[in-house]
Amino acid sequence: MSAAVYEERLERMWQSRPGVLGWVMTTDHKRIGLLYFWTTLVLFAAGGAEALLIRTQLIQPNQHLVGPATYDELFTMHGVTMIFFFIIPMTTGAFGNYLLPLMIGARDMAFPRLNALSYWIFLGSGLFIYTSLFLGMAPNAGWFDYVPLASRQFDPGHAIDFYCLGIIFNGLASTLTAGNFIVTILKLRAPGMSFNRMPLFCFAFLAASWGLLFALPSLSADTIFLFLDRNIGTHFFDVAKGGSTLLWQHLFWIFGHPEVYILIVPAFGIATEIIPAFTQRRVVAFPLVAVAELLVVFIGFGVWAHHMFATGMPTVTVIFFAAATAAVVIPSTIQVFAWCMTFITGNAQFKTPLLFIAGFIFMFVAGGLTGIMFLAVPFDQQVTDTYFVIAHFHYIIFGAAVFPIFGGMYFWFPKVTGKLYFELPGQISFWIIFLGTNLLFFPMHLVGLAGMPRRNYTYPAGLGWGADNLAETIGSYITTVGILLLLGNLVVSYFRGPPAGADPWHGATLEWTIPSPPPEYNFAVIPKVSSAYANWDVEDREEDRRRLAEGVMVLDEGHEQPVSSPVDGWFAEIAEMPHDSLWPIVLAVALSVVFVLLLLHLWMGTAFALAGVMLALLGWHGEEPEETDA
Amino acid sequence: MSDYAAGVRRGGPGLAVWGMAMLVASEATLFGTFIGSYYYLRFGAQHWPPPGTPEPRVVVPLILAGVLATTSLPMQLAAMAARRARLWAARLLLVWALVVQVGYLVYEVHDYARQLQHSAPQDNAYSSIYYTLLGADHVHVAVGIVLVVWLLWKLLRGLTTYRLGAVQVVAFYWHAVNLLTLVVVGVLLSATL
Amino acid sequence: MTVRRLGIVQWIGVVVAPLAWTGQHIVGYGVGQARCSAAGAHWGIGFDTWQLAILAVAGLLILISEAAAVTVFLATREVNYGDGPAGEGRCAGVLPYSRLHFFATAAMVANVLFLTVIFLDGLGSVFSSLCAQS
Amino acid sequence: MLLAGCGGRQDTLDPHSHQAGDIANLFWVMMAVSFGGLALVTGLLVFAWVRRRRRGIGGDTEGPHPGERTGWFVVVGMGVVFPLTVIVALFIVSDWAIVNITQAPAASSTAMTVEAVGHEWYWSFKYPGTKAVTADELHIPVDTRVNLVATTADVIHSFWVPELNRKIDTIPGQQNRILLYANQTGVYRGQCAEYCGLQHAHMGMLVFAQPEAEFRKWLKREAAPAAAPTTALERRGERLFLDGACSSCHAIRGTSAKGYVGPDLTHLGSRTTLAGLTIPNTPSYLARWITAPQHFKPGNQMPDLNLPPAQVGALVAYLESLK
Repeated sequence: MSAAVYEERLERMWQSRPGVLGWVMTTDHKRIGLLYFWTTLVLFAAGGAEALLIRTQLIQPNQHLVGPATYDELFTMHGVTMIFFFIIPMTTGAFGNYLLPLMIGARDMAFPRLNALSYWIFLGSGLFIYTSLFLGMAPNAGWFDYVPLASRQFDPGHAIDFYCLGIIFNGLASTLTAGNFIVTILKLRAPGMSFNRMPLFCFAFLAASWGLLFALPSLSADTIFLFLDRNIGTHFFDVAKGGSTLLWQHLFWIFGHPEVYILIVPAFGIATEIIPAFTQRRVVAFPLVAVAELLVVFIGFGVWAHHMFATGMPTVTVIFFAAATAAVVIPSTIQVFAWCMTFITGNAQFKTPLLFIAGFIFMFVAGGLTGIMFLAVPFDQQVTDTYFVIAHFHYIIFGAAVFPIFGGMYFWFPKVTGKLYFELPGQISFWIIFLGTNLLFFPMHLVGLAGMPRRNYTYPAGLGWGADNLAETIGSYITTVGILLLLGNLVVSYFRGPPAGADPWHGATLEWTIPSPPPEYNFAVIPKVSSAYANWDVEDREEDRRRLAEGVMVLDEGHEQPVSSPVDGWFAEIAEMPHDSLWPIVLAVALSVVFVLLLLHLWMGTAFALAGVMLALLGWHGEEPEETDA
Repeated sequence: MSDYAAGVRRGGPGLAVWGMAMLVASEATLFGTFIGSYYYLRFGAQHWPPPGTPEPRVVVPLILAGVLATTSLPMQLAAMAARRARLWAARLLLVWALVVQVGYLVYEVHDYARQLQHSAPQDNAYSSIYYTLLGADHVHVAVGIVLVVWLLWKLLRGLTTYRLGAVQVVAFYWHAVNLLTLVVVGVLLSATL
Repeated sequence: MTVRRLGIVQWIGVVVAPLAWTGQHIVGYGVGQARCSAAGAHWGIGFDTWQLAILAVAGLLILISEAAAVTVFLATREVNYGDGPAGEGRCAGVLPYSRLHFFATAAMVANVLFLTVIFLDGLGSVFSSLCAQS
Repeated sequence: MLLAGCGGRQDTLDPHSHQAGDIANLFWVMMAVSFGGLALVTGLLVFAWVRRRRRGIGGDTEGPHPGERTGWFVVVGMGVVFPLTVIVALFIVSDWAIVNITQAPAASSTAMTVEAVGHEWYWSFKYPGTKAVTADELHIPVDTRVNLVATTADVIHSFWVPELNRKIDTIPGQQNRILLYANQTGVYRGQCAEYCGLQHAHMGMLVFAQPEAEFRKWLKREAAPAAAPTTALERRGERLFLDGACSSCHAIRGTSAKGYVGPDLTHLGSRTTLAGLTIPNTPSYLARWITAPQHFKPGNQMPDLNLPPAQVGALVAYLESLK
């Protein structure tokens, strides 16, 4: 038989239902990735609109565009949206889902139906928390939601309950995704892809997934405590009854700081894929970069209390977190210099994606250096809760997390759509965004040092804050223009762009070995891997073609997927992957009902809804892969 | 089908077990956070438990936790029996485990209700964390029982590789829950020291 | 040294140091938290003794870990961290040297970092005035 | 229309104490080093841009990788050894040395104690050992080590006067302390730095550092009960205050007004600002404040009372008489 015949068989085997039902029931990681992409893009727009309102309110002293109540809701929702509903789902949900299986030579995630469930839960939680905005009871105590301000006494009504439940609900989705990624990366790598031959992208997502898996429970516990305090009358955070308000802060930041690395490490992963492609050179010091991506998350678990240096903890305890904060710098410096040296020793071509990565390195170093300053406890205590901190973490989160996301959008656009984007508008969009963000965030350093605190809905004149704030607001408008140009470019390219072919960049990893857009079965033949830059190992790719012609390792008898050993990628067995299913969305709907009823204090109803959840699970596990009794 | 067919190795920790390992890891972290909070509050308190709040009983909970822990044995045996395709053995071992587990839960829930008559989570921070931690553990036991029941129901209709995986996974879950229970009981009893 | 043994040594190099730091970080912070808390003030915790003790233990473990990493690194020096046996199927049978080399290289650098940190906070907590509010 | 600057500034880089000075110097050093680092990395990127596109896409990606060895040296040297050294040095200087200067002062090392209590949304200041209570405007003697105890009446606030020292949060159930020291007479602006609700933005404070004698005089007057009203208008104002809604929230020592929701007004007339530095303390502003507090500070605890202008006038006359 010829290659075409095998491909045609796989096509029939893996094709999903036509039309809407195909999307509702899909378990295809590529379709789920796209669903994530579009959803998070919408939420990004929402968070961006909130940011623009904030900046417009602060354009000059004593403005009253929005009142204090609205302003508090705006900055709370901006934080919650950008962190929980844009960056995490965009990196893990969209990029990770779409690309990870392609990079490790797999045909899907380890748990495809769980993957679909993650998306539908994420969608439910997004709708849940944004309902609060339209009901005029949006969370208003900041994304950090400190007690006692968030306690029932000082914040009656449903705003904070929306926060607690929304966060737990969303955390559920992220936890499932994280577990799914970890198992996928450890077990579904193409035979031969031992740990040292795994693309750096996968190290980054492995690190981020471990981070999510171990960080989120702390936040869940915290929000559970708060929900109980508010609605049952417990006293976890009630000082009068032996509780502690600092307990909230500790639990929140035990999640909250690893969170920061969870946001940027996937971006590192994206960078470590774009750089080799546009320098045509393997990343310098591969093992150090790989371990750095894991280390930054691991050490990130030990720095949480540096968000609490001003709470009057004993110096002897503060020391530990300052030291960890010092340590967490090194993995980043390792990566920065590895990237730079790859730029230099390779032959860099500054096309749009690489421009975004260069910009990312600049922003990341700038933000990282101010981050180092926070290990100096007295200085931290001086500038914490001022705009200096906002400047720092926006350089990190916008500069170091969102820039690579934009770069990645351009980089993988040809793979996903089969079209090339237009280069010149792409480069222009980069320069607009780069200048805009620096104009937006750099003055925040100055105004922070000049003493402007965070979370003020307005500020008096005469303190020397006016000019900086004006510049920031203008910068925010410029940035918006750049982002719109970027999206416009991609939309137009989708319809008018020239065909891209399978491998327009001579990319390094396995996704470039298959057609664009990838077929539903991803790989007609499970690829042979003997380095982390598989697409550059010419003889391996020829071996693949030979195998396909001979039908070796095509696995076309059902949804077949090889499973390999976690460290050395030895071929272990062939797993039968599940087919499309309606149960994920059913289960997600049932869960949404649970959370709505909890919000309304309908405890009996909640019990019934939980029963519904169980029935859904029962139905889910009724779908067994057809096979004979063992 | 080439050297791969030769290399095919069934068994070992399959994907399902790995999945359960992820769940257990995240649940264990959740309990770790609860326990951390317990001691954080404890350090901040002059008297623990506060005056007027009864100390937890020591003997009975310890014995019960020990008894529950023994169910790890039948669960593991059931998994092994299932692997050897001994369907009836697996079913009986699961029933053995189920009886003990249900007995444990019934008593504990009754005891939980009894304690609530003397002190409530609304009393003070100690009671809040005490009842939350204990309740969370009971919920995990209850979920485990549901899983075993579901497993038995599945096994009524024969054994498949899928169901074999299910038995292994549920056994894994129970080992974790048993360990968890021992830890939680130990933490709660540390208040009496 | 046999490949199998090298494999074990490599994991010692990778895993022990991070765990040592984790332990020192949590216990060290916990001791401080306890010693300076309402309840712990009466417990008579010998703060400095505790800190120096855990510092010593952690330091020792990390040195062992580093030694292990160096051993594996030297034993596999001739291979590059990327190549090595194809490792397809069970046929390969041996651990890929490249993997050993990869992890050893990474661990050698990481462990130095952990060693620095534990000395910074271990000694720092001893030098700073006990339970003074920061 | 609203208050400009109000005397003091709150610039972290314009220190007026040993503590703030050390912190500022620390910053300048760190900033210098940081700019060096940023310049280095930017330089490397520019260098890469200068020697870009030597072979172009599809170039030889299989063969040996030129400069791998150099790369390793740079990564280990500039990426590990150098930053580690710098960071260890910074850590020792800031967290072993300077932290001892900025942390809570030893009990014996201070000359006097002041209690700062954060409320939604104003500061009240007490002088233990005297009856003096004031709001939003803290007076301290210059060149004197003052032990400031920061507590809260409700949520978490943060006491922060950047030019004198770093900030300290007010945590429920905690008695946090910092050293307050001014090496020069003058007015220093401060502000609540921890988000505390609707009017977090209008929770400013002023610290007046005065010569010892002047301070003693002020404290003596501040500790005394309110002077009895003299003119008929003031007496009418007092009656309105005591019989009306005012006294249920505000206290005026020496009268029957004992409210504790709002600030103590015993010597309101001696203050330069109102409502957490929102407006200056002039009769006209006070009148407008009493008429429409929600206009200046939406969401604050004081309701719009819609008093007739005549009554407002009387109240203003009385309150401004409380020097």
